[in-house]
Amino acid sequence: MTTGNPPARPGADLPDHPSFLWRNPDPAPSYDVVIVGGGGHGLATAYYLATVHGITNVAVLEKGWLAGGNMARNTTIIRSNYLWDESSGIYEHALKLWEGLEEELGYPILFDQRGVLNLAHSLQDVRDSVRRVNANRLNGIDAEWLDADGVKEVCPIINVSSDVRYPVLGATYQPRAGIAKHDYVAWGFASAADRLGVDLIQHCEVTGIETSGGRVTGVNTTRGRIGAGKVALCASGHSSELAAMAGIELPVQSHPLQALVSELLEPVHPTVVMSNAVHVYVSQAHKGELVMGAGIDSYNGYGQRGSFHIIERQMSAALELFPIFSRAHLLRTWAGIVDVSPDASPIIGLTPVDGLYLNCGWGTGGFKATPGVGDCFAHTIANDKPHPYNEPFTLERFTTGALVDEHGAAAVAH
Amino acid sequence: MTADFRLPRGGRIDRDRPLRFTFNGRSLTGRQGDTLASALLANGVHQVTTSIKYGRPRGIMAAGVEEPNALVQLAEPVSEPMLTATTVELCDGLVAEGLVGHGRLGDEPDPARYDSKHAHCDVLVIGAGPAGLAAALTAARSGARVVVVDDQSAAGGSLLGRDDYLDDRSSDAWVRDVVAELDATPDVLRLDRTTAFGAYQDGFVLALQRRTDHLGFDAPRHVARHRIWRIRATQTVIATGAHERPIVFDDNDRPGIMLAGAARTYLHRYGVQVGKRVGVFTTNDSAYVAAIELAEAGIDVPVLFDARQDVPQRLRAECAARGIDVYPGHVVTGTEGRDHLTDVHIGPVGGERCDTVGCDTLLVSGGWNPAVHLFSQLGGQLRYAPSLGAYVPAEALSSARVVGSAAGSFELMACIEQGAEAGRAALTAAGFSPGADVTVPVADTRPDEVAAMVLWRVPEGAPKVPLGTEYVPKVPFGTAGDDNSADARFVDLQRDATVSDVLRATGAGLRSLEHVKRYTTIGTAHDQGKTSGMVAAGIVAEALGEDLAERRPTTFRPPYTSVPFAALGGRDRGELYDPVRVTALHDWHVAHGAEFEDVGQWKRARHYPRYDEDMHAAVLRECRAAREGVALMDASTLGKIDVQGPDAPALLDMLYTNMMSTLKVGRIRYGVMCGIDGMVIDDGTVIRLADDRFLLTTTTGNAAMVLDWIEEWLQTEWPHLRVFATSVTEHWVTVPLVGPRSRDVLAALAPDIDVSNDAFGFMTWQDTTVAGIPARVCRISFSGELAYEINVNAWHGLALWEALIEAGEPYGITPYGTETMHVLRAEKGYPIVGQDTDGTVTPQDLGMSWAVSKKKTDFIGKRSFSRPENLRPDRKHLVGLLPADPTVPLPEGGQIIEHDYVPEPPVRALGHVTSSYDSAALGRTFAFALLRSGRERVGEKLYVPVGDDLVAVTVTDTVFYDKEGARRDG
Amino acid sequence: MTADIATRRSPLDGWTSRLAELAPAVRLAERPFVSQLTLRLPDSSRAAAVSTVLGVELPSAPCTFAKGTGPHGPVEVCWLGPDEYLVLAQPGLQRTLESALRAAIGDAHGAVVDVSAQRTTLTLSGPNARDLLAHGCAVDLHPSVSPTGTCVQTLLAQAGIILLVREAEFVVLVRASFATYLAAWLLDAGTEYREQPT
Amino acid sequence: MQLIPCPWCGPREEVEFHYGGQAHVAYPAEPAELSDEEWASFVFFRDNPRGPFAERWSHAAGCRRWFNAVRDTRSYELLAVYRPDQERPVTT
Ligand SMILES: Cc1cc2nc3c(=O)[nH]c(=O)nc-3n(C[C@H](O)[C@H](O)[C@H](O)COP(=O)(O)OP(=O)(O)OC[C@H]3O[C@@H](n4cnc5c(N)ncnc54)[C@H](O)[C@@H]3O)c2cc1C
Ligand SMILES: NC(=O)c1ccc[n+]([C@@H]2O[C@H](COP(=O)([O-])OP(=O)(O)OC[C@H]3O[C@@H](n4cnc5c(N)ncnc54)[C@H](O)[C@@H]3O)[C@@H](O)[C@H]2O)c1
Ligand SMILES: Cc1cc2nc3c(=O)[nH]c(=O)nc-3n(C[C@H](O)[C@H](O)[C@H](O)COP(=O)(O)O)c2cc1C
Ligand SMILES: [Zn+2]
Repeated sequence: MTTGNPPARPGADLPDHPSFLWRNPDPAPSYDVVIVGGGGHGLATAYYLATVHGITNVAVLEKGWLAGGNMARNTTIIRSNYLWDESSGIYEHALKLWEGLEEELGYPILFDQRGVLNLAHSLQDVRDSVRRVNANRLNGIDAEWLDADGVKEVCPIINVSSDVRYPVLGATYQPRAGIAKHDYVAWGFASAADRLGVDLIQHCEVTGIETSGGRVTGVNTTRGRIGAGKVALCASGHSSELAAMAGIELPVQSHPLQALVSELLEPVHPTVVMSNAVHVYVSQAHKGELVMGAGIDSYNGYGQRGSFHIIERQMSAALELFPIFSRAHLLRTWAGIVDVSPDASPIIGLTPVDGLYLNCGWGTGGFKATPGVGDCFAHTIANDKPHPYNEPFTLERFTTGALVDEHGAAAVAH
Repeated sequence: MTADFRLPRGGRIDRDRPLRFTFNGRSLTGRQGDTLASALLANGVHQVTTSIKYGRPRGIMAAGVEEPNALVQLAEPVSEPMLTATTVELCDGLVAEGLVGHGRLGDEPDPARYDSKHAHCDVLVIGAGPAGLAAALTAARSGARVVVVDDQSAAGGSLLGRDDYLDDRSSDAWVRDVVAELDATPDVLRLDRTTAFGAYQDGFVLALQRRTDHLGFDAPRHVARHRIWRIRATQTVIATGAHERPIVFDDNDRPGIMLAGAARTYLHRYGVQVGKRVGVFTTNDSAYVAAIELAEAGIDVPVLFDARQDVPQRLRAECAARGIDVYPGHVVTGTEGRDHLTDVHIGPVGGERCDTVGCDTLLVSGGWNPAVHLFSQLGGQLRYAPSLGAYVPAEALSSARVVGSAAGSFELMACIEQGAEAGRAALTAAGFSPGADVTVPVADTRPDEVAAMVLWRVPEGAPKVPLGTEYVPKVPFGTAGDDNSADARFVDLQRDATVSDVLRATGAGLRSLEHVKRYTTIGTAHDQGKTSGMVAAGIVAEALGEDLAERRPTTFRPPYTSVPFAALGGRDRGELYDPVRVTALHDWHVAHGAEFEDVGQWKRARHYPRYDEDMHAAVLRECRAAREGVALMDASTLGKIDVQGPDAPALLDMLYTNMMSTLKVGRIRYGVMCGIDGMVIDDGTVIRLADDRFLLTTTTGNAAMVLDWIEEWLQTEWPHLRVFATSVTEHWVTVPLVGPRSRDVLAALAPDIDVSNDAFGFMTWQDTTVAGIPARVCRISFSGELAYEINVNAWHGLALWEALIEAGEPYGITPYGTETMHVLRAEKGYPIVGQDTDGTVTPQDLGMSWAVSKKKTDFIGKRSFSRPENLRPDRKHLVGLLPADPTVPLPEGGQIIEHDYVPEPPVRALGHVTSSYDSAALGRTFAFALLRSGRERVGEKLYVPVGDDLVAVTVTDTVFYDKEGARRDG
Repeated sequence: MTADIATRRSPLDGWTSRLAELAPAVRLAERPFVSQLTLRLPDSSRAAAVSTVLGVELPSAPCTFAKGTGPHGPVEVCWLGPDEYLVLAQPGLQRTLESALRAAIGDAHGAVVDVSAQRTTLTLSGPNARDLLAHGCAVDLHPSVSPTGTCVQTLLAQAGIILLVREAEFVVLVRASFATYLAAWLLDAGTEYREQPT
Repeated sequence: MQLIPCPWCGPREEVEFHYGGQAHVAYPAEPAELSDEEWASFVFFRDNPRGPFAERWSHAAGCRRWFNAVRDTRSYELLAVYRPDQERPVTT
């Protein structure tokens, strides 16, 4: 072994963070807009309020450390190849923003368009996949259907043998999809928002929402009352609790969703692979760790932890698809709290309370929407009117029945 | 360095069993009982690898799982992408290499077996050091079921790395006795090489047992290499010991710099001297013992620097007697050396002067961090103990207690005493009465004299360059010019993260340790910060001027140490990945060349190709047989539910959209089920067997769901209904006999019934015998042809099938699979739930308003039909499509648009193709689609983009074949 | 009217010798064609009549089975739920027992279903039988926890099973469609216990 | 993996159970009488508290009985299990 040579390993070196990220201000007595929840969505919303709409008297209130919720925990898959027009609209809007985000924020967010494969293992999977590809193409989304050989070409380590329990029959492929570095995305939005004058206030839990005459007037927090012209909820897994503070019931349920990583490995996995039937999804992050997830735990839970049998099952699935992973090691497991809606689509828009805006229900798949929802939600707040992209995602749809049912049709929703 | 560093005697290794191994291409020899690390050190190899970011040489810091540096990759006897040299047991023929941050996955298949096993116990003891052994023995003597796991190759814990005497015997003898008694006690399971890696609620602990790795090439192939133990314990005793903490100073990462306790372990356990000239730097008394013992072994230990002004006088005297100069109030300010330490710079705390001492090894001890990982995973609260500079358990949990050095108690006799006490408490809590006490032996260990000092890093200001000596520029390491590389005060060696990185993070506005972790990546590497986490926390708190008592460490997450994916996958691999469900006729299908499709967990015959037929040809042939002669299929996978009781009709009226209570005994009705949201969830036939008894069929994939659905409503909403539902899916083999000649075949085999249309009408059933087998025959048709569905006890399924084949021979009877079934039903306009529906489709959308009762006041889903969205005139309807070119098949999943060109995106499609086939009967292709306002569009010409082409289609109704239904009666 | 016994096939027909390969550590065998009836009887007024037909009292404790010999020979009655039992009897008795039970229930609230072919039966005994099950069954089968007479419905590997603890053997009832999966799983789990490991 | 105490079979592994969401949500007596809002509330809206939650479970791989449980959704600890015909017990 030679010594002293600087290693030239892909991903060994992560880009440096700026030497200043954000101030740590005390809360002011009031703000034009108070955003509850300092995850990716809250931070992006603050950023777009400030840049696009010039609204800078804004606070983001975060009960813990900034972006320490699902933003710190997600498997970072970004894609826009959703089935329904409504969904592909907002996710594709997000994907377009991702494509320019690094430059816009001046932050190395490591957005990497390495493509996503959604595998099909049964004839019905194939039908559903082809359907989604065709729908996507009409919507201008770069979707392709690949047969097993095509899958192998994109990701040579996938076992496409027909001699396995659930052979890979093909996959949908979106080349423009990919991953980004979650923390860097959050910090990019945070520091940009901070520079624009937004107050990022941590360890400040909202404990009540104050209304008067059907209009929101402020919030109570563990750091005192804060007046607000408008209040925007971006609390992800805690949305039900917050909405209840304003007397609003939500059709979402909070579940644990787990993920895990391996040790750092030399590059083996060039893309992102998701499989519904053989339930696992995998990518290799920039540092080199394999990042994996599976389904949610069945029960409601706010514990940021789940059951290990899900992980064992996910491992069997991963090994079925990637025999080469056999000797890799599980290094760390964790969980987030995801707010799952009945149709697996988000709820974004106005509420029965004037000046109170809602963004929730992203379940297992809201990271990819971060810039898109930030932009649309900021628009909704600034204009008191939904952006066309989030217009279909109202709370009322559960009453009318106009669901955007991504359960019925799409593969895993991450 | 080639010198032999194996001491002439000592160590718990087998000196008579040399093991040859290769490291970084060099052939070396170790001894049975070595780890790769001890064998390397015995050969004088300190440098294992270089670091991930700066390429700095790195050696061996520790002797156990906490090792931050010595990452290796194994090529032989098994390829392993990343392990630490300190945890690899040496075996003959081992081939390893140091690795630089990233492991490499071998691409050869892994032939090893991995399995898992459940174990239940009253008391689980994690860690078989003195504390754990005392706990286990105490519990075992009460008759409780005990499991003891320890991750090392032998019991004894830290005793293996010491030479303590207990009651005038070596500690080995004490351990041997305890182990012998444990092993002789019934219902005690003691597992070596077994790491408890996750602790969960309700006494659930997961442990990884490495069962054959130490056997090297002799590992028997049939023995599972690794086993996951799923342990369920009433009470758990956590006796996991403590990890020694380094101190941060300039150039603290050079090979030759090692934790003091590790050096003791190399000495006593492996008979290895870690260096020829050893300096010591400490903040507590424990490193004195290391210094003394090394000196006693004949190693030159000239100096010991103690950051404390107040040093232990007795220990100092012992040092003096062995020629070790103790420097109170001195710290290490820097080191020299390229691939190995050569010199240590030292100076008084805050002082001006600095000296240099030549050393090839520097032992460091900054105190001890109790291994509270598992306790914290259980949700146990931690408290900062300022005297230790570490977090310790702050509370007792009702079913888990922490003892020994894991609880912050570092004195041997106290550890044993605590262990025994915890064992007693645990067995009592588990409902047992204590047996004979475990006597606490008297240990000859040197007591601590002076409180430890908590020092995260050597304070700034101490000069780095020795005064009075000639300035020797340091050998430049790594990427010169990089800001960070200027700082060589490493906090997390594996991540190459330094004090500057930490301070940069706090300077950037970060206050939370969680943020600092993510900004610097400290604690995220293979060692998960076992040596760096506490130090980082200390430095952050110092930088922010905050009290560690007010802060919490980052979250301890499973696994405690890394666990192979393969071990977690276990035996749920290959064919056993998911159960393969088969029918009683499966072997016949296999023997007759069927191609199968997966439907849920079932294997269903998809078609039966003859000679070199492709599927298309086979299906055309099978379809023709069904339409022109006679054919049969295996429909046994259909779900079957027996529903009995006086309220069965009332229940079915709620479950199905249509009326079932009016069905007459002897008759059959098709029914549709919806969810409460009004969307179709399943369909099937309902047979009325008696006034109070029905048999329901469900689709293959939904059988379990429908039974659960029924039970859920029955038990939770309508417990007053007197009904029972029982699955009989596998009790029956179900064979549809289809085609104009089916009546002839049945007549030949069922002499007891009149098979004429008048006597045995459509949608009726009869019990009889077919081929001598008691059978229930139903006149149901999913193909539009004359057809009988024959049900027999599954034991007789094959006999029935073979009899039908034989009797049908004159008519060219043909077995057909699911593909043909799909074509036949589609020709007749019958949708398949799950293929032509997707969870957003109502019965009305399917054109099945006829199956939705207008009379019933309620049934599941009814209320949802009148929601605004369901009343929209432009809902999607199931329709037929005929491609303009009858030879062109439409792709299932194709989208439908209005224009004969594809407009600029986004294009709102009108719907999509759900099913598409080539029909032998029609002599053309045809399809089903869900189409916006579909029924109003019948006759319209629309387009389906296929690749770059557009296929023109005409919208039709859904029935393509025998619209009058003339064929079903034969 | 009875079908020809010679043409009957059990789900593990053809597995006999493979199953025997685990002996002597584990003696594993299929016991096919056991008569099995699901009995639902929330109404305890007919319990006595039913017991008379079976020659066994219905087990009252959850997760147990009762055994005895009655007019139809040796019978085991398994507790499956608060009002649900599975009756196990010698092969060939399912129809007779079905009518007899029906008659005993009369017009009381209850149900009887012939489920003889729904599940097949495996027996396991020998020194490592409990070990073998512990590889895939989370229920504690230690005699202090699961004594003779225990009957649990649980999972063995990924198959739902009914497990009976008899005097000197375990009985596993598994749905017919899962039988080959479970047999393959057991044989694989038994690899280490074989005399001649494969 | 949790142990869930089935009221009949006793404690069993979580994998034997099927989760059924909020308990004590009765099917409306007369759905036809409900407004769209009321009906939507029955179909889609369930409590989602952080803390004790009365919910339904079915011992799917065991006795197949549904029962109710009060579980703390923060710690996942089961504070009580009870049969469907029993009242929700008082938990602390
Ligand atoms: C394991 C896992 C994997 C995932 N994988 C993917 C993926 O691959 N791709 C993808 O697109 N999505 C994924 N997701 C989903 C994605 O993480 C979320 O949808 C998304 O992060 C939610 O938006 P957010 O970032 O704003 O949420 P969060 O980061 O959770 O932000 C919400 C914030 O609100 C704060 N908060 C809550 N209550 C209060 C209160 N009362 N007062 C103040 N603050 C409060 C929380 O502390 C939290 O920081 C995954 C999620 C998980 C858990
Ligand atoms: N300051 C000091 O001098 C000092 C400091 C620490 C320890 N000690 C000495 O160390 C001994 C402590 O005894 P003890 O019994 O508490 O600890 P121990 O270190 O002797 O034993 C702990 C054992 O648990 C094992 N272990 C740890 N985590 C495990 C896991 N997750 N799964 C399986 N095994 C695991 C370890 O490998 C070790 O064998 C005493 O002799 C004490 O004097 C002294
Ligand atoms: C994409 C991604 C990659 C990660 N990579 C690592 C890693 O290499 N090493 C590590 O220890 N943790 C890694 N983590 C996990 C974090 O350490 C941590 O577990 C996660 O942010 C949740 O926080 P918590 O465990 O503190 O609750 C990763 C997390 C994510 C989302
Ligand atoms: Zn039960």
